[in-house]
Amino acid sequence: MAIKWLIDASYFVAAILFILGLKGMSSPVSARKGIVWAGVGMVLATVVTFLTPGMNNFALMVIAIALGGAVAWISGKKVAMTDMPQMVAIYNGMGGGAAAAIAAVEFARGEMHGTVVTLLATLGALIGAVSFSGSVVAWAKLQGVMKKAFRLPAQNAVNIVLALVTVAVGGAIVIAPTVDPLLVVAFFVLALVLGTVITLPIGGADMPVVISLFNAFTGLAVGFEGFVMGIPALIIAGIVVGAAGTLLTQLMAKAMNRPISNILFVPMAAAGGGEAVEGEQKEVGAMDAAAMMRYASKVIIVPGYGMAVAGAQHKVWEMTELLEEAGVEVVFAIHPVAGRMPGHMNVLLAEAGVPYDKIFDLEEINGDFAQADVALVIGANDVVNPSARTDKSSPIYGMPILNADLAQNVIVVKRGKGTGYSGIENALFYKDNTRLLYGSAQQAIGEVIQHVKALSV
Amino acid sequence: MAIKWLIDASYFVAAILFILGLKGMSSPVSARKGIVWAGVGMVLATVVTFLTPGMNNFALMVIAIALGGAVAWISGKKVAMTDMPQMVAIYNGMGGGAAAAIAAVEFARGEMHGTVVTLLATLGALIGAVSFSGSVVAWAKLQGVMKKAFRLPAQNAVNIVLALVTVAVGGAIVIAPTVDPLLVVAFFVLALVLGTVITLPIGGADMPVVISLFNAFTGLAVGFEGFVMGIPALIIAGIVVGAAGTLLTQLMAKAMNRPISNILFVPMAAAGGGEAVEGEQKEVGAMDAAAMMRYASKVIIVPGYGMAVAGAQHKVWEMTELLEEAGVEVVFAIHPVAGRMPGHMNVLLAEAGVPYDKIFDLEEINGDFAQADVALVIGANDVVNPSARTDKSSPIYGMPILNADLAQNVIVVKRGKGTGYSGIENALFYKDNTRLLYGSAQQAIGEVIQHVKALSV
Amino acid sequence: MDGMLALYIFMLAAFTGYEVISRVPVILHTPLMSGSNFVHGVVLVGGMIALGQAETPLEQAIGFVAVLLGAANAAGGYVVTERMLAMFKAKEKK
Amino acid sequence: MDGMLALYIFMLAAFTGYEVISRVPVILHTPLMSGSNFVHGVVLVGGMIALGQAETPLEQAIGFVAVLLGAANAAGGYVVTERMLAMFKAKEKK
Amino acid sequence: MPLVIGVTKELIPGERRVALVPDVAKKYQGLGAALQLQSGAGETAYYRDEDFGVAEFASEPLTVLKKADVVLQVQPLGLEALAQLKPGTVLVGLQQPWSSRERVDVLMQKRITCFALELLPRISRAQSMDVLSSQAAVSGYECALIAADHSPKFFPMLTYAAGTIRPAKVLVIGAGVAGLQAIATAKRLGAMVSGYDVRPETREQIESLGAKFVDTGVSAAGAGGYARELTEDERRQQAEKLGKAIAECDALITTAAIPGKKAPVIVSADMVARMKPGSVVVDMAAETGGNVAGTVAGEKTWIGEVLIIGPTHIPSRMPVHASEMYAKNLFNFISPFIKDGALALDWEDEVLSGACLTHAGELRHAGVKAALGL
Amino acid sequence: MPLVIGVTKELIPGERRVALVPDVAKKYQGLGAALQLQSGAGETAYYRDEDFGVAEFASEPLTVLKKADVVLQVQPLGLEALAQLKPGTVLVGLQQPWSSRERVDVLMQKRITCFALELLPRISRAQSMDVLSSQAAVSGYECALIAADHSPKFFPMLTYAAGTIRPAKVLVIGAGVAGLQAIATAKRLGAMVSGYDVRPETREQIESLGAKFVDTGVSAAGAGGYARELTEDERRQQAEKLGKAIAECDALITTAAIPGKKAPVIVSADMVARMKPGSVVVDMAAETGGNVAGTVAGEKTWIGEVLIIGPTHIPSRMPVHASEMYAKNLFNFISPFIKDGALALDWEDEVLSGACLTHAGELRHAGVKAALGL
Ligand SMILES: NC(=O)c1ccc[n+]([C@@H]2O[C@H](COP(=O)([O-])OP(=O)(O)OC[C@H]3O[C@@H](n4cnc5c(N)ncnc54)[C@H](OP(=O)(O)O)[C@@H]3O)[C@@H](O)[C@H]2O)c1
Ligand SMILES: NC(=O)c1ccc[n+]([C@@H]2O[C@H](COP(=O)([O-])OP(=O)(O)OC[C@H]3O[C@@H](n4cnc5c(N)ncnc54)[C@H](OP(=O)(O)O)[C@@H]3O)[C@@H](O)[C@H]2O)c1
Ligand SMILES: NC(=O)c1ccc[n+]([C@@H]2O[C@H](COP(=O)([O-])OP(=O)(O)OC[C@H]3O[C@@H](n4cnc5c(N)ncnc54)[C@H](O)[C@@H]3O)[C@@H](O)[C@H]2O)c1
Ligand SMILES: NC(=O)c1ccc[n+]([C@@H]2O[C@H](COP(=O)([O-])OP(=O)(O)OC[C@H]3O[C@@H](n4cnc5c(N)ncnc54)[C@H](O)[C@@H]3O)[C@@H](O)[C@H]2O)c1
Repeated sequence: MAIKWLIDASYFVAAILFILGLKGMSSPVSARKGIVWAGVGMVLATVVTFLTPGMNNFALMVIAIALGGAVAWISGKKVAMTDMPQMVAIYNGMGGGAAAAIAAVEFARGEMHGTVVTLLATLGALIGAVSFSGSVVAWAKLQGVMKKAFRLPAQNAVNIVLALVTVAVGGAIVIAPTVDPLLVVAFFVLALVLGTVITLPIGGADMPVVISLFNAFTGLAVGFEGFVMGIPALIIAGIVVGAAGTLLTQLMAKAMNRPISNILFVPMAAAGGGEAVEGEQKEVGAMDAAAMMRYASKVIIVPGYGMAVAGAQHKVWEMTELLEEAGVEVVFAIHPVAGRMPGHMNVLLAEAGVPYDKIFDLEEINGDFAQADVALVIGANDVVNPSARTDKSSPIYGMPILNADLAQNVIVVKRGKGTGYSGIENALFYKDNTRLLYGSAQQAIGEVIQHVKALSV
Repeated sequence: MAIKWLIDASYFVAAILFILGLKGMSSPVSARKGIVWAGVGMVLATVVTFLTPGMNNFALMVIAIALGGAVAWISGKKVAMTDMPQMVAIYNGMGGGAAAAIAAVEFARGEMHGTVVTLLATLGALIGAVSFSGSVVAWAKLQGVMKKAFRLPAQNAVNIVLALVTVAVGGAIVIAPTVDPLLVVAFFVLALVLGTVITLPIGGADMPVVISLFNAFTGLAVGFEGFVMGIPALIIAGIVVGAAGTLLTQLMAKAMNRPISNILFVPMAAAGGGEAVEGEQKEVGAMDAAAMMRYASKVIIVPGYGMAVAGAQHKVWEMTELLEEAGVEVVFAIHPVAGRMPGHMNVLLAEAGVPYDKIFDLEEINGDFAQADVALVIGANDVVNPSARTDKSSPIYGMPILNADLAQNVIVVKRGKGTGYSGIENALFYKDNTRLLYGSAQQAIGEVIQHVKALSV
Repeated sequence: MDGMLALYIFMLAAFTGYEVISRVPVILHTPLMSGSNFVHGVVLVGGMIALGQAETPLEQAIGFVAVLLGAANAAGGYVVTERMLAMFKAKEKK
Repeated sequence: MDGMLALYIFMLAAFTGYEVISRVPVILHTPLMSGSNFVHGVVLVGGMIALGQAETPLEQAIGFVAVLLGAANAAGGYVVTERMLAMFKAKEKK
Repeated sequence: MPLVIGVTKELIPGERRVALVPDVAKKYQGLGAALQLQSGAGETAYYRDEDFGVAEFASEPLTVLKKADVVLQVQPLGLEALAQLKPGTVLVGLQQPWSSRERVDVLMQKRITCFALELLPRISRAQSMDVLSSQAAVSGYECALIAADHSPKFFPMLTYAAGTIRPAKVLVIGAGVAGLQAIATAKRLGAMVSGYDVRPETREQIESLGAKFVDTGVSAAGAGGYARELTEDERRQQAEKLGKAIAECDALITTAAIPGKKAPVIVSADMVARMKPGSVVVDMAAETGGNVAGTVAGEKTWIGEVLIIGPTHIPSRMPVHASEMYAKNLFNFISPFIKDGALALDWEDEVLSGACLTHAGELRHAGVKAALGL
Repeated sequence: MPLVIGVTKELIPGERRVALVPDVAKKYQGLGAALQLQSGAGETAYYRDEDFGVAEFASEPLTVLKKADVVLQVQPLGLEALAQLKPGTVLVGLQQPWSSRERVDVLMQKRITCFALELLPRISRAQSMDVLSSQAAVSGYECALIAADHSPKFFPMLTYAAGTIRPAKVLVIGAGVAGLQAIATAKRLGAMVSGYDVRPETREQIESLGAKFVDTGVSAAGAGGYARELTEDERRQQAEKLGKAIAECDALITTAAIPGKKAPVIVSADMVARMKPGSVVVDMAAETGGNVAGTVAGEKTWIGEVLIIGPTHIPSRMPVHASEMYAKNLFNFISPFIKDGALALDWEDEVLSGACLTHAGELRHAGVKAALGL
């Protein structure tokens, strides 16, 4: 009894820690604390499970944990930062697989009590298996193991038919009075195929959203299996993740400006070309621009004619003050011919109250860009165009430029695809480390300000 | 079975509606929708309850509902806006009373199963009864029925002893194998006295916090009785309100800058004088200042020397722009001698980019204050001091002043109790419709901006 | 009712209550207090069931009081909240 | 387990999940995805119990897989999340 | 017969202001007063005779003075002009009360009721009548413009295609009404401005305009918003700290005056010598002797490669608005006592009596009495 | 023997700039060039001989001209001065190439390599050498100050104890480099500024400074950033709409020039007559005939009660910075061709060849050739 009580209490505490952990992870300020809390919950839950009365196979258990845990831990430690998304995918797939396997064990034991339980077990198995195979495909694609997007003829129809068949087989399992092993095997195979087929045609750019969706799936599957096994901690953790993951998927899709249905059902049409064209203009949202600067050590702002057109100087200065309060070093780099008259930027920055000791000219600052975490280019174009350095045919060839391109990251605020005074394209905008923040500078910087504030609580 | 199912489903829906309703009510944008949702949930829950199988006393039930509902509805409709807080108190007390009464019925029926249930029932009864009598006292004091704060000698000691005794009696009920009517009656009486005694010494200014606390109490009590009766809708609604109410109580206490323990335990010492002194300086938070202006039609800003000292002109203009985007008419009123030199305000407002057509001088604007919803006085003092009009002994007698005091509401931004150039007190700051927003103007207006933005989603 | 499940429900309901109002502006404190006051007016349902099962006159009397108070809580809470919130009638953006 | 209670738990857990992350900045989307991925690694516990109750070799085999996968989910999820979040080391205000 | 208000063209050369402008003229008429103007009275300030409404015009100033019951003027009337006044005439304007015993004698002798707006009590109510303040605002603005215009350098920072020009450093000494206005104007132009004053409360005021305060550790807070004179010791300390700030600046504007006294010499020849070539000094106190050693009133002098400008009649450089302000101040002072075309002075009024120099043959002002040794 | 760079005091009266400043002198020396200066060359711009570093000084300009391989100047040398140059000397500066056929003849004859910076191609790379732009920036700033200083009114809005003064209305015609700078400066002072130009793209530029654009519906976009001349019809339409804006303003600044031509008369006598008394007009184009009917270059004239100022040698009013900018522009132009103390002109360079007026006895510039009828 005491042990039962200890186990129950531990699961309860673990559930609370999971929730608090997720809550923590939703703000940059407390994110690290969040994962630690969740980790503590996990360890607690795992350890007390060993105490569960009437369990066998401890050796197997320990081996499985050691093996699975160690491999995952090491590969997780080693993987390059840029390969993180596929790692998340594969770990998530494993969770889905685990949920499906649990259902399989229950089916194998034939111990299902009542329709509801069977239904939940089957649902969990379906979702888990789809999430498993889908995640594996996602991983393979991102990792480059699988090179090309792969699309069946009548993809959507195939998807739907396959899904219906799988559900039908699942239904049969639920309805059947006893467990038919053949049916179960067929069901799992179908589910795994379904996950694969759904994921295959999806392009690399949309992958994070899909991974998030599978993540929510796995959560649900875990929750359902929790019901089946009567472990509330699983239910809570699973469902909370399921709900959070669903919201997160929506948010991610929204941030990419693509409805989820689009991603799942018309992947080639809309996003197909994405991977092929090298050097695209990559957009960034105000929130991420804010976060990039808020967590930078040094930001160099390059204002140009666009800042003048937008009359954004006051906002720019307000943002600067906020960043400085947060401990970021911010300075202004004025190009000799920024704007449309000598001193154009000076007039505006003075009007906004930017102190003179924050304003540097080209010669003073050009050496500093390499040390800057972010170069924020606000409505400047020609004066940061690298082709002035190398392209003899360019009308601006030979003009000294601000070396914004040498900064760790470049954020460019402009309204659209407009060119500058000289009317030429700017290679800076297509660089790997450049992100475009679209919008009139006044409004774009206004949004950045809001987010910087939110990050500085 | 179908009926049982219908009832359960309805309760489920009602619980969801309650949560959504509360969520809605926590933002000005959706607040009205929120109460309507919650209302729908309430009607649903009430109506299906009539269908509960095996119930009697329908006539009594209808009479009670009609009577209680009608009286409350009518009095709620009639009460003056300024008397709202005490109405909330009294309705809340009734909820607590109802919870206690339910427990009493259960005790009377002697049908309690198991220690846990009895424990919850007793707890609910205790909390409900305290909330009931406490709320009634709160109502009486706010309504003016009970005129004076009333404090026992060694109040805190009395409170503690009384509380301990009540809990002890409650404990006895829980432990006892059968219900002892005497014990139960004693318990209820003690609980009611406890609520009264706790509330009596609390001053009027602190009442809202205390009411909120009782509100959370009632929620808990309802939640506990829900457990006892096995109605999840009651549990959910009760506990959600309990949690929300607790947080709210904390927030309210924080907004008043008084820890809750202070309010409950040392009411006379710290806050005692509150009610006696007429014409206090009433503080306002940045969020409320923002809401007052955001939902105003016309705001007149009166800048003074303090705005110059704080260098807040840019922030002030930013706020103005935000308010105008939200449809508020905002203008600036410049007093002839605001600041410390002729044109002091002009220089600063020009620097911030305030267009000249928004700037009015005393003669142009003095007639408009009466039509303004809010006069926002930013670091101005002498130039809005009404004693210049009437008090012949005042050093500023005879100087024309801006009639900020005629506005519907006045918000004054200043750092503290500092006087202006002439060194005299300003009666405007003590007026009924004046609220002080403390802080250096730069920072205070900065906060207002944040909140205006939050309100304009 | 299973004690452990009850505890989970309690915990989750508490989280939910806390989270849904965690960012409430000061200006809404009073209306929200009033609104949550209304929500626990659902105690009326408990009162009804208690009264419905009441047998002795004492039980009936107390049950009657419970329903009466619960109904007053619900009805009064609604009206008062509604009136307070009328202040926030969404203004048309010009 | 009581179906109705389960439903309530489901509902509340969903609310809680939704509310706790409702205001997450875009920059945290990936870490949060990874973090929630870690949280459902608790499936490990389910796997352990399933394996603990397994009797036939088939059951044991599947159970073994369940634990293996669950453990990998938990361990990998933690490491990856932790590494991503290391970016947000709280900077000292100067 | 209604009260006759007389206004002449100013008699002193270089004075372009006028004590009455059309807008204000209409207000006097609204109170029932009649106007007696010299034709072309507002000419130098670009106000035309026809805009003054119904008024009688005379071509000779003396005609105006003879007829008027109340005479409004900017600069003090000379002895000759005073001789033309009817006995008992009310005279309102700047009087330089400390400067001439002779004129005071004539005023008493002719029983002129003379109000000297320099004597106006500096209380809140009287601010709208305070010509010193309003004219100081004009002067401060003008002096900043003079400095910018004469400086061989840009005031603002300016990045151009071949380099960057750092902003000029401007130092303003004396942060009264004029000094603050000069600070604000130089700041507007983009200069890096510092300010200095002996009164410690000016630190906050200077900073409220976004300028820096030069701290010397000397305070000379005086009564009624005026500064007191400094001791020799204080001067030394001030000089040392100030010297450094002066040597660094590109333009220096001095506005430190002590009413009724010679302006203190704050900037010594030595300090000027340490200034950079091409620096400009505008000495607003030139008319009362100057704050800078070497200032010549009304002239531009070079000390080495430093240009020292001692402008006089500064508000006259902006006659339209300076006159408008002056005329409104005067109206606010005297109009409360004009009712239905008649003058009824209320000697209980502390502003009126405080500003009175002579009345009914008496010298009324204690300070002036003491200063003139009467 | 190293390249000798010669700089004299400017020979034209009223010109206070100098083509070399100490900072730039050091850079030439860093490239191995020797300096031959007239003593006191920088005097009028407050640069002292001793600051120029190691240089040879001569008291006579002609000595300098005789010795130099490269001569830097601001204003075109007169015929007498040109006569002193060694054949093959490189001459860099403003040359007014269109104005004098005689001088071009002498240049060809003496086989002078003459660079006229007026001819500099207006491409991005050449911006750092563009003296027209840099000097126009100075002029625009100065003209706004002149206008403010001469206006009898406040530029900014000003609320004082007895009332409020509304801000002055300033209109700037011509929104090139100078016009924009004038707009910015007037704006800084608090005036309500509008701008007008025939080139439609200036609307956005004017608005980017917070000023209003006066729309007349006439466009005169020309090649290379210069404006073309307008047709008679366009002028009429422009005149009508502009007239209204002019009548409303308190100060008018005109900066519309067409390089190499007489400035267009944009403001007619009739428009001036409709201006308010006390208005001020600053005609920056005075030197090339003026944009305003009635402008006299170098003088202040009154048309009715409107003051028209036709300033000349405007950049000379700010010699320190104008010289600095000018000298840097020149350095950026010529220094790429100085290596190890020797000059090696690269005629492939489009900027160098584009700015060349004469070389090896030839008139190289097609436009000038055509203009002079050669
Ligand atoms: N300083 C001088 O004296 C002078 C004189 C004449 C010419 N120039 C020339 O002007 C150029 C100056 O370079 P620059 O980098 O300052 O400007 P730029 O090259 O003209 O580029 C301006 C950029 O601002 C963006 N923009 C315009 N309006 C905006 C708004 N409201 N919000 C956000 N972005 C906006 C435009 O892109 P979108 O349209 O996509 O928004 C454009 O890319 C140089 O080529 C220089 O040679 C200078
Ligand atoms: N305009 C002129 O030419 C001129 C010249 C000389 C004198 N005066 C006199 O100056 C006065 C002007 O009146 P006024 O209403 O503008 O100013 P004021 O009466 O001097 O009042 C200034 C107010 O601002 C507050 N304050 C100071 N610093 C602040 C900050 N950083 N943030 C927020 N509030 C701040 C002060 O209260 P806290 O300390 O509590 O913050 C004070 O109440 C008149 O009496 C006038 O006669 C005017
Ligand atoms: N309360 C009112 O009604 C009212 C009205 C007008 C002016 N004032 C105040 O009176 C004060 C004086 O105004 P003002 O413009 O007439 O002053 P002012 O013309 O008398 O003197 C100009 C300034 O020079 C300073 N000064 C004097 N000797 C100095 C020295 N040796 N070194 C440095 N500075 C020196 C003075 O302190 C003063 O600030 C101001 O603060 C003004 O705001 C008040
Ligand atoms: N790309 C480059 O490298 C470069 C370098 C310098 C200047 N520019 C550009 O060249 C343009 C001209 O500059 P500028 O200052 O030398 O011009 P400018 O001195 O030749 O002329 C001044 C202004 O007057 C205007 N104007 C001419 N006739 C007019 C009329 N009848 N009415 C009204 N306005 C009239 C012109 O449009 C011009 O804007 C500017 O836009 C400038 O930015 C470009």
